[in-house]
Amino acid sequence: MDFDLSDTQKALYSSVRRFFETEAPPSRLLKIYDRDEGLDRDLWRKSADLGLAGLIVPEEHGGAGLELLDLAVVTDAMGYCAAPGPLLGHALVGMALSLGGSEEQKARWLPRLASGEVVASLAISEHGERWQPDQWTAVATAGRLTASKKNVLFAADADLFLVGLAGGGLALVEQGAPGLTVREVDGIDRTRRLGALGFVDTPCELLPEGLAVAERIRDAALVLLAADAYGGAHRSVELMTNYANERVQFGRTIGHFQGVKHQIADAAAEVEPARQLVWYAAYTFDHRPDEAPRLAALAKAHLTDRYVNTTRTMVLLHGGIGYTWEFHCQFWLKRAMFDRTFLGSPSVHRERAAAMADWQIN
Amino acid sequence: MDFDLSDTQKALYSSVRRFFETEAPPSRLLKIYDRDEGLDRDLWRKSADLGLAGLIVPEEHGGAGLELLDLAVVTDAMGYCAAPGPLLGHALVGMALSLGGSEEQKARWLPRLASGEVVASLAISEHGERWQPDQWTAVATAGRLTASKKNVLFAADADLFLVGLAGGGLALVEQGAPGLTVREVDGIDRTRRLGALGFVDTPCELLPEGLAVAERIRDAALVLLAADAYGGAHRSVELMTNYANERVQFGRTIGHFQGVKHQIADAAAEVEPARQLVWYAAYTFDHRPDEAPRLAALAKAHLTDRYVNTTRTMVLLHGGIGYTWEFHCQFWLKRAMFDRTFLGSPSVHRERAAAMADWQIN
Amino acid sequence: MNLDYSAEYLSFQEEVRGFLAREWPLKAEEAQLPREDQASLFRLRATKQGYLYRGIPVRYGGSEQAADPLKARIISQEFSRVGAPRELERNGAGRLVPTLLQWGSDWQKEHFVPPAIRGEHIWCQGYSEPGAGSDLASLRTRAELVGDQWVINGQKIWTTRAHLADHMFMLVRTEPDKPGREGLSYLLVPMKQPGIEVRRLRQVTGDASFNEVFFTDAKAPADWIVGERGQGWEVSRTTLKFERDQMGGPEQGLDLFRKIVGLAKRTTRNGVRAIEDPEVRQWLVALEGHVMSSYWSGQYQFSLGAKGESAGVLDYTGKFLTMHVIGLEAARIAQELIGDDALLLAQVTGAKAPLGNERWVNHNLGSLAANMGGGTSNIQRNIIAERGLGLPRDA
Amino acid sequence: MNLDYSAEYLSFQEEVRGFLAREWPLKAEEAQLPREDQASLFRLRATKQGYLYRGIPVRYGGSEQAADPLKARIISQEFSRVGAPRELERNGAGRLVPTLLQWGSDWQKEHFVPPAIRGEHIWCQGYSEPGAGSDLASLRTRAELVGDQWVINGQKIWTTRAHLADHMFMLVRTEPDKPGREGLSYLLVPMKQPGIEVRRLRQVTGDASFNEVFFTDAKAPADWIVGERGQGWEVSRTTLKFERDQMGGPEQGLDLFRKIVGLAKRTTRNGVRAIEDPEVRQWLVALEGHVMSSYWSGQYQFSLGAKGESAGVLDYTGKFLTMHVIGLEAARIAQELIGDDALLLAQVTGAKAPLGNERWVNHNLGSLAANMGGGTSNIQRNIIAERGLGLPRDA
Repeated sequence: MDFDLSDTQKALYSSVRRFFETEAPPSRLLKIYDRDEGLDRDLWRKSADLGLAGLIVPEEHGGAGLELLDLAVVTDAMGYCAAPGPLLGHALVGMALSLGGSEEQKARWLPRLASGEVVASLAISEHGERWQPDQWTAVATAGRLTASKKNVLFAADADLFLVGLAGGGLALVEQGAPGLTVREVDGIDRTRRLGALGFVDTPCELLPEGLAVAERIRDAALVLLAADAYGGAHRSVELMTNYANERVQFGRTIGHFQGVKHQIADAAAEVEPARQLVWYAAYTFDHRPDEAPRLAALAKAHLTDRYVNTTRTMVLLHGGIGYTWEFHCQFWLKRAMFDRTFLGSPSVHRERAAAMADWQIN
Repeated sequence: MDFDLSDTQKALYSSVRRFFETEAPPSRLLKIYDRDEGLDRDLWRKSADLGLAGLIVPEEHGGAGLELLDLAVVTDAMGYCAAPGPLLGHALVGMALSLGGSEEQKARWLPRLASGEVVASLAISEHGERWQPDQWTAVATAGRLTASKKNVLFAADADLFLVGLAGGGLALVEQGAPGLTVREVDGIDRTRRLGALGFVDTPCELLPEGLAVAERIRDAALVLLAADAYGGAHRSVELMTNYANERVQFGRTIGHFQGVKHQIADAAAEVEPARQLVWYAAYTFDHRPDEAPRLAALAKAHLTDRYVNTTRTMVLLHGGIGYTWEFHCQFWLKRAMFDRTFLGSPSVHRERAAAMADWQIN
Repeated sequence: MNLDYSAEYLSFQEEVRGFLAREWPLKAEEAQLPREDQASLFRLRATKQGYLYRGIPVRYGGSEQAADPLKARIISQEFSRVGAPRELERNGAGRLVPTLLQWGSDWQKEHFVPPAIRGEHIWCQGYSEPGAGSDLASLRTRAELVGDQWVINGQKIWTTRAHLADHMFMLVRTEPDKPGREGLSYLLVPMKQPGIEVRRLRQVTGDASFNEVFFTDAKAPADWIVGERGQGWEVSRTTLKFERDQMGGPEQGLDLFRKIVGLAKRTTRNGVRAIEDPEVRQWLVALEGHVMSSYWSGQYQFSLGAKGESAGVLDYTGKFLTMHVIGLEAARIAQELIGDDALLLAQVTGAKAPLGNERWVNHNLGSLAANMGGGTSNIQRNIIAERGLGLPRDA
Repeated sequence: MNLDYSAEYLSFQEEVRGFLAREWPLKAEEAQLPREDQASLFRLRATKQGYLYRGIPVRYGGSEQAADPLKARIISQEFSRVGAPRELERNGAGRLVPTLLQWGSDWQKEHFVPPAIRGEHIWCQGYSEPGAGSDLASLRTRAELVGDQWVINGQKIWTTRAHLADHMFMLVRTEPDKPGREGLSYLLVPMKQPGIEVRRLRQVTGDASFNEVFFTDAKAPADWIVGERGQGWEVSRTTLKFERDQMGGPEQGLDLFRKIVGLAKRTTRNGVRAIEDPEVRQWLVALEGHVMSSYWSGQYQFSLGAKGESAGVLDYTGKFLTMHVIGLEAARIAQELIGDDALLLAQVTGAKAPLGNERWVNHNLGSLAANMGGGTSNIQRNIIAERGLGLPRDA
């Protein structure tokens, strides 16, 4: 009985954080925000070399065979750095293949996903706020798909899409497949580019396992968004604290003013204990599957709300400089807005958590 | 075009405030809180001598014939003082008689209400949160009433009750009538005592006018609760400010600490501008009846929420002393809880305001 | 209390309506002029009629009318109702002109007021500096009188429209041996000169309406100082007051509220129109409570102002309520309502203003910017507490 | 990360369960004893078994077990599961005893620890004074050593259970020539003496658990000082730390949340069970987010504590989250749910504890009292900012 990260997990957190602090510091993020570069393939390759692309792919398929908690720890570190890249969708496609792919599909795709050679992405969102498996309407008939999906991460750069179908089915479509069109959109968080996909009679390949896998993927995604949100909110508390210790107004650092101090303390009190909610949500995903869907919903709702609040306080506390494009605040501010909205807003997941609560039953 | 109180109204406010500051200072309120004295008839008589009991009773029946705005100004001043007494219910019964009584009923009751000789009270609330006219269920058959009502102000002391009936009808019942039983309850705000009434085959006398009058009475009551709430919230901001200017901690008055300062500033910014919302709600009651029901609901919801927030901040800011029975904070803290709950909580009235909004229609 | 106009004002209202019916929009070939020229032409006529620039003497281009807040209000409402151009509210006409009328020399008034109210000169305001956001007493940009010229060195920041402006009014340190505020003077400076470099600052929306302005031996004539040397702080308070009055007015809250209601009618939540959702209705009416409080307390302040009375603490709470309570809560509600359109970034510059729900993303970001124009929310809280309630100043 | 117990601890858990099955509740005629006597008897047996007072030497009445947080946790959980009496947590056993074990003389330990943990002595804590709520450095109650006795004059306030207590541990000023904290000593004082007068202070709930205590030439033996003269501040920190640990624990939030959910099941809103109301569901799950964060970060702190590691800022945020975020929000929700029962005042003293919804009125009032026990929320915020995050101390 030990509710703490293992030494390996702590080391993983540190190395990932160091990696992105070095490879994608704010100056680099600003370049990404300024120029529409799409996927940074060099950074992606380096992070794949670090093992991130295959972290939860089974070892027999070339991955590290780790658990969601490990990936959540990595995501926490990446949230801290507002790290750019397609890892969220990529890892989830790998998980879906591991859990629900045929042996042939696994053998064909997983090693290339684990090595980062192939970049994968999830195509699940549909028009009208339809994010959840039971809301998907896309239908594949005789291996052909005619549908449209939106909010697809790195749609223009991914090599492989996992598409959500009516009833929770999942199908693989390769980039460049006949009838597939990609339209990029200008998203709020340029470290995680978005696009829309149109499929017209496009060949696709079904995964043998459907709804159960789709729901696992959804829950994993929610936990990871919560982990990213914690990492970013934690960083925002740090950035506020540092700024309050540096910025001088009226003859002393603004950290001397109780107004400032209390705003930061309120943020820290809300944010810091929530990290363990993320851990527990990941732990249930790995070890207590009955509790996992509810905890995932709760964590996503709670953490992304905290993240938005904290980044807004951060900008307010910085004054003018915090509102400029050039200053680093915007990377976390906008990432928070992304995390909050992507895959459904807090109120959606709160109502889901309520519906799954044991107080619902008795 | 002048959105300000008249000089007469300002003088009325000052004199009422001075009256209760003198006659019912906190030391007197504490005595009322400590001993179950019921109605303070001496204070009631004095306030009736001041003209308060008949303020909105028509002049031909011995009153001052003023408008709801004037009564709201008086109530504002009384809220400031957390003034004890039955004026709220009393004035509304007078209004109901003026608007909906037969000539005989008016001639019989109004002069005695205006002089304060008879104390009147409203008996409208029923079990199960039924406050609103369209929710009342009591039925009178052939001049006889069998029903029960709760949350009746000064139930044990009033001489005359106006009882709400199914469909919005209104009936007069005299204290001591056959089959009428009174049970006092220990309410949160001892300046406004509460009781429950039971009627078994009790003689009653219907007012000729029903629902329309009942709705006017409800709207007037909501505006007056809002006015009381403003008065009390305004006082609370003053009490906090005074305390912050007196209390010394760590070598200076706590008003020097930004944390304290900002809490008071936030409260003032929410509370002070809301006084004009009360005025406008009263003005519509008097001059723009189409707008009145919605404004009354909006004002009651908004002001009583502000009042509760402000008094809670006040207690927190005072620390231990603010939480004692002997200190004056509790009079406003509990009055706020009363104003918020009596006649329906803010969420009830917000939904009513939404249902009456023009955005509802188009 | 009376919310109706008296006969005198009803007849004035009729007069204004008649004028507008005749004069706006422009007729015939005048209607073919560029939009800005039409506005200028109309403003000239409305000024001649005594409807605009009423507080400004005729010799400086105004209409020199007796102060009458009710008339001013009627004009404002009627002009607004038909979309007719009103007084320019930018830095020049809105901020510099009142300052000059109070503090300027006759020459300065003659020279600067008329082109400012006609919109021919564009002015920017040089107050904030990188090291001194809310703390003007610590400004460091300095000016030295060399012969008949001020020589200016230093840097300003958050300067709106500096990239377009012909002139700047600024606070500079001219008395280095005097402490804090006492060393400041209020200077007018021509922007188009070699010693001034303007760098645009982009905001988080991607839009760029702010600038940094660098001064390297920039010049201004000796008599372009407003007020005395060392009196700059005092002079600048006039401008700051006007600035505060311009921001966060009560109508602003009402406008915003109507837009949010409109949004709730167009969007869906839990499978129904958002405006039918019980939670959204609670939010909207709770917000409306603040909006109506702000609006009617604004009307009250107006009535007091018309009588020359002060509204006490309300003079300090209005803007805070509008920008920091109403503005932030409206932003929160809007963000809830627009669903996954919140993932989009709206490009706002000029004519590319977005028409879809993503404009609310910009509103959401913009609600944060409320900080910059008139000091951060914490400074506002200090002002309410200190000036409004009489709590002690920070040590 | 592993939330299961290892074999060793599973077997310890079995052992504890076996003990409890045999020993609680008491059997036969022992079950006829007064409730307090049953608890004392059981505590003695559980201490003998090594389950209670594990950190206290046998000679002072403890069970002197090796520190093992996991075992302590298992004991706590199992005892709690069957409602068996646990260690006394009041001022004596919970606060004074750890302080004496660290700072007391042998004589003091022998004399005061055993009766405190048996509950035979009732202790109260004399820290706060009317002029010094959160600011202990400004305490003014003084003690002077006259012969072999301390002579105490002054006043304490907010003293819980002073009207019942046999003794007080208190901070007094013994070194008038030293500034602030350096002049304080930590003194033990017998309460039943002519020089001490206790006046009860009622709370807004009508209940009276606080007191004012007046000292007029009150006496305490010279060797009832704990630590050295002038060391009182340092000694008191031990007690304060225990006090902080006792308040606002993570289970407290979980308990409260379950009660609120229970309330939402029993009450009605908009014509349906409150728990079916969409808005109530949002509030509950939003609250649960904080509750679960508090609970699991508490488990994490526990795990770190077991390894002797610090949890950084979490050591300071826990109580604030429980009392000032969760406590206040729960109070707000409850007030919404109980409808017009909010008009009632609940009388809470002793056995008259109310059973109806009006008890939530007292909870609502009580959520405000969270201030007093461990410093106001603003002081908590300072502690988080200064100790947890390294922001500067107030000037």
